[in-house]
Amino acid sequence: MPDFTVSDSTIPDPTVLSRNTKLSDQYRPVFSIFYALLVRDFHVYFRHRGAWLNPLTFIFMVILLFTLGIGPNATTLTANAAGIIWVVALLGIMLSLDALFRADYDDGSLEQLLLSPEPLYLPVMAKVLAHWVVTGLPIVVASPLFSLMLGISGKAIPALALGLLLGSGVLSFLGAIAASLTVSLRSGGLLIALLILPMYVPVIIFGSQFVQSAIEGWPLTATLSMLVALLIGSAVLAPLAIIGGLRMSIDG
Amino acid sequence: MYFTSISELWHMAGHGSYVWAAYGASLIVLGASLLMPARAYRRQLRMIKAQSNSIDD
Amino acid sequence: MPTSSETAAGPSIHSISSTEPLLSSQPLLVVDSLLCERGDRLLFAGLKFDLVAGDGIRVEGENGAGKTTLLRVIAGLTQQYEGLITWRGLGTRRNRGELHAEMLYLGHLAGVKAVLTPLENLRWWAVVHTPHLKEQSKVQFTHLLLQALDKVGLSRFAHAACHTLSAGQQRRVGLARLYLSRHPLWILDEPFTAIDRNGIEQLEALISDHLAQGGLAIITSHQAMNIEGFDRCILADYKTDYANTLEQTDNSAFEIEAQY
Amino acid sequence: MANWQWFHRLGSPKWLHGTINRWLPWVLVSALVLLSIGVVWGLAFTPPDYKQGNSFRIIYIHVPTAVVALAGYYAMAIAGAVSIIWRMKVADMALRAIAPVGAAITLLGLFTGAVWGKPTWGAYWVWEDARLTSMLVLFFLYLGIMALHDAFQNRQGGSRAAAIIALVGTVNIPIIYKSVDWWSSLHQSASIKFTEESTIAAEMMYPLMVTIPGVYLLFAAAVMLQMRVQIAHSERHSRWLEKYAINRA
Repeated sequence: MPDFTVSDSTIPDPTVLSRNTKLSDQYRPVFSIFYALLVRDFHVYFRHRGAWLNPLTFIFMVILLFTLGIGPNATTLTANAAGIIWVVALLGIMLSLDALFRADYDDGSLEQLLLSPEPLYLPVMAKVLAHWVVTGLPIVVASPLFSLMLGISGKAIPALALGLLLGSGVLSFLGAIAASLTVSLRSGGLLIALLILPMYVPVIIFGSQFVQSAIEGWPLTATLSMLVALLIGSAVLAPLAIIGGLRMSIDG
Repeated sequence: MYFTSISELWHMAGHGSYVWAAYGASLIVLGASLLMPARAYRRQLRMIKAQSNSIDD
Repeated sequence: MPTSSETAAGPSIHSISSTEPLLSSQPLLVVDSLLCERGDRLLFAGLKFDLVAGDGIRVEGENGAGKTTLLRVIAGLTQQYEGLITWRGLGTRRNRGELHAEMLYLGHLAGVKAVLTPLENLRWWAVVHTPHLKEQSKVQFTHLLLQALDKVGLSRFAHAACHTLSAGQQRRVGLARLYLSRHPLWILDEPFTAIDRNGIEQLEALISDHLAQGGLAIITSHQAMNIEGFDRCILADYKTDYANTLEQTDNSAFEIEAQY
Repeated sequence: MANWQWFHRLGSPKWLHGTINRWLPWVLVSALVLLSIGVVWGLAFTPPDYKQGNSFRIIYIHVPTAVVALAGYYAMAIAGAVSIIWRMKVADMALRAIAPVGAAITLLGLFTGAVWGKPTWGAYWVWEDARLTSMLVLFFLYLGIMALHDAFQNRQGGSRAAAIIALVGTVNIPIIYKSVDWWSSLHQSASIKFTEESTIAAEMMYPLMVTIPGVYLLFAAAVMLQMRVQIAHSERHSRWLEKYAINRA
């Protein structure tokens, strides 16, 4: 007879539950779920190197293509550097979004996660955060290299890094909404771009303007505060849409 | 009427082509957005009628 | 069927009978006038059954009849249905948390990540679905997980990546959850597939004990199951065509739904 | 519980089909009347603008389409919210009906804006014109919703996904519009000034007061027609539609 209780366990043998206090009321382990999912996703991502290397190599290659296309003349490159880097970073993050929920959807763990009795706000936040650490953070860390390649110098290099740090967060959160909506579709990739690129307009405008004003020495506070506001807004509101999207996706 | 003759209305002092192009496009787009669903509805009803006849007889 | 009075010194599945006597005859799970469509094909309509504590039901139907759909509807994974499902008297469409806190669902997909090891797979699942285990120390928690893996004969593979295991072994990682679970309601979709002989016997014993302690089970299975006390829900009985159903269920489903 | 009945009846396609058939002629006729009066008035009877000459007459179709395009997206978001909260099929149908009509009207707005730009600013596409650039983004938002509807085989999934992205889009539209305005003001060379309100004489504005409601009503009529098509499709098995189809011939 399989024994549910473990003999030497210290589990408080739950007294008989009265009709209205059900299992869900007794325990509130929301943060431990957040932490457990974060650890799980790091294990998954770091088990195969491709996860964080691919977006980075993509960005280096596209910068190379831009340079070949525009021509090596330094002044034009530097003049367009901010816009190029931001668009390329945006595309790099967006292309990696398709895999965000797809692996979980295919092996059924997404279903098990959505069956959690606890609200899904934090678990979804954990998944997007783990994905950001693997795609957004490497871009921020490598951004000085992009600056050198395109002739950005001086104070603009840390500005680009800070801008990308804030902006990549917004890109991940908004992109995760589109990823959650298209996870059940075979042709998800392109549809994610079509859905979410219009929402990226403010990030591109304020992000590249932030770097541009750093290059030309203008005051940075206006664009910086907008980037911070965009990050806070998307971090707080996006999970709600993502949960709706995931529940719809497994509903199929 | 502001314009004295039809031809003046057509030319509109040089801007006629732009103005009539804009209004022509509006006629086409707004007209299509009304006619296409109307036709689709009639076709769907005919299909239902045909389907029900085939069941009855 | 445990009496509705205090349960005997049975194990601590939080038994269904409660302080004020919940009549064991009062159904916990009620499914009423359920209608499901797949594309524009009507799967079933007017499906109806209810489960009291200790009841099991087996859903039968040929492939494509909607067995999995029915299980996913009851589990709350699918919202595309007309009709009413209540758990402890609460409509499951609006009160999903109450149902999911007391339900374990095992679908076709075992929900096992191939990159992780069985232990890691169980760990994150246990944190999400069996919070009471998380209450104690880390070592104790890991010990419980290893014990569950041992019961399904995977203790030797606890630290091997799942993609090195066979399909049957990966499914057993999913089944190990049953040994950790204290959910009253089990919904198992084809639990016996890809498992060897003694695995099946062990699982049948586990399910019958679950029922003995006042748990409920909804199962689909192609093989014969020798567990007594199982009702049968044959989908073919509820199969009708559109003509006479839409008119009649269209209204009834709305009326009932509005009350819960 | 009784008062819920009408609300749920609101959800039944048969009731909606009847209502559309009752109201459609009125909406359609009044739209065409309003539009023809406004257009004829604007084209033939108002004096030209002293600065832009006759090309300003495009305003009588460009401004209404721009206004209705944006209003259409918000209407879609409301339908989306209703379909998510109360799960009503009618709201799904409305959302599915508005998307193509809204996209068509936004495209018309872009075209008329570009044609108006040529004689006024000398180029068909002027990026500094924040209104035109934002309308282009709005057009892509509409395309995203239509693409999402097509991507899903099961209609319920598609409607749910489109409702969610419509709501997310609605939250983003003000931010997008403001950031494009800020961007265009930042890059505006001295020669092209968009920001200050164009000073068109009052009596030239009157035809606008007629064409704007005209385009609104025409939009409503087009959406009703689209919804009728969807009802005919989704209810093709039902007997009431069969009876209606037979005695309608």
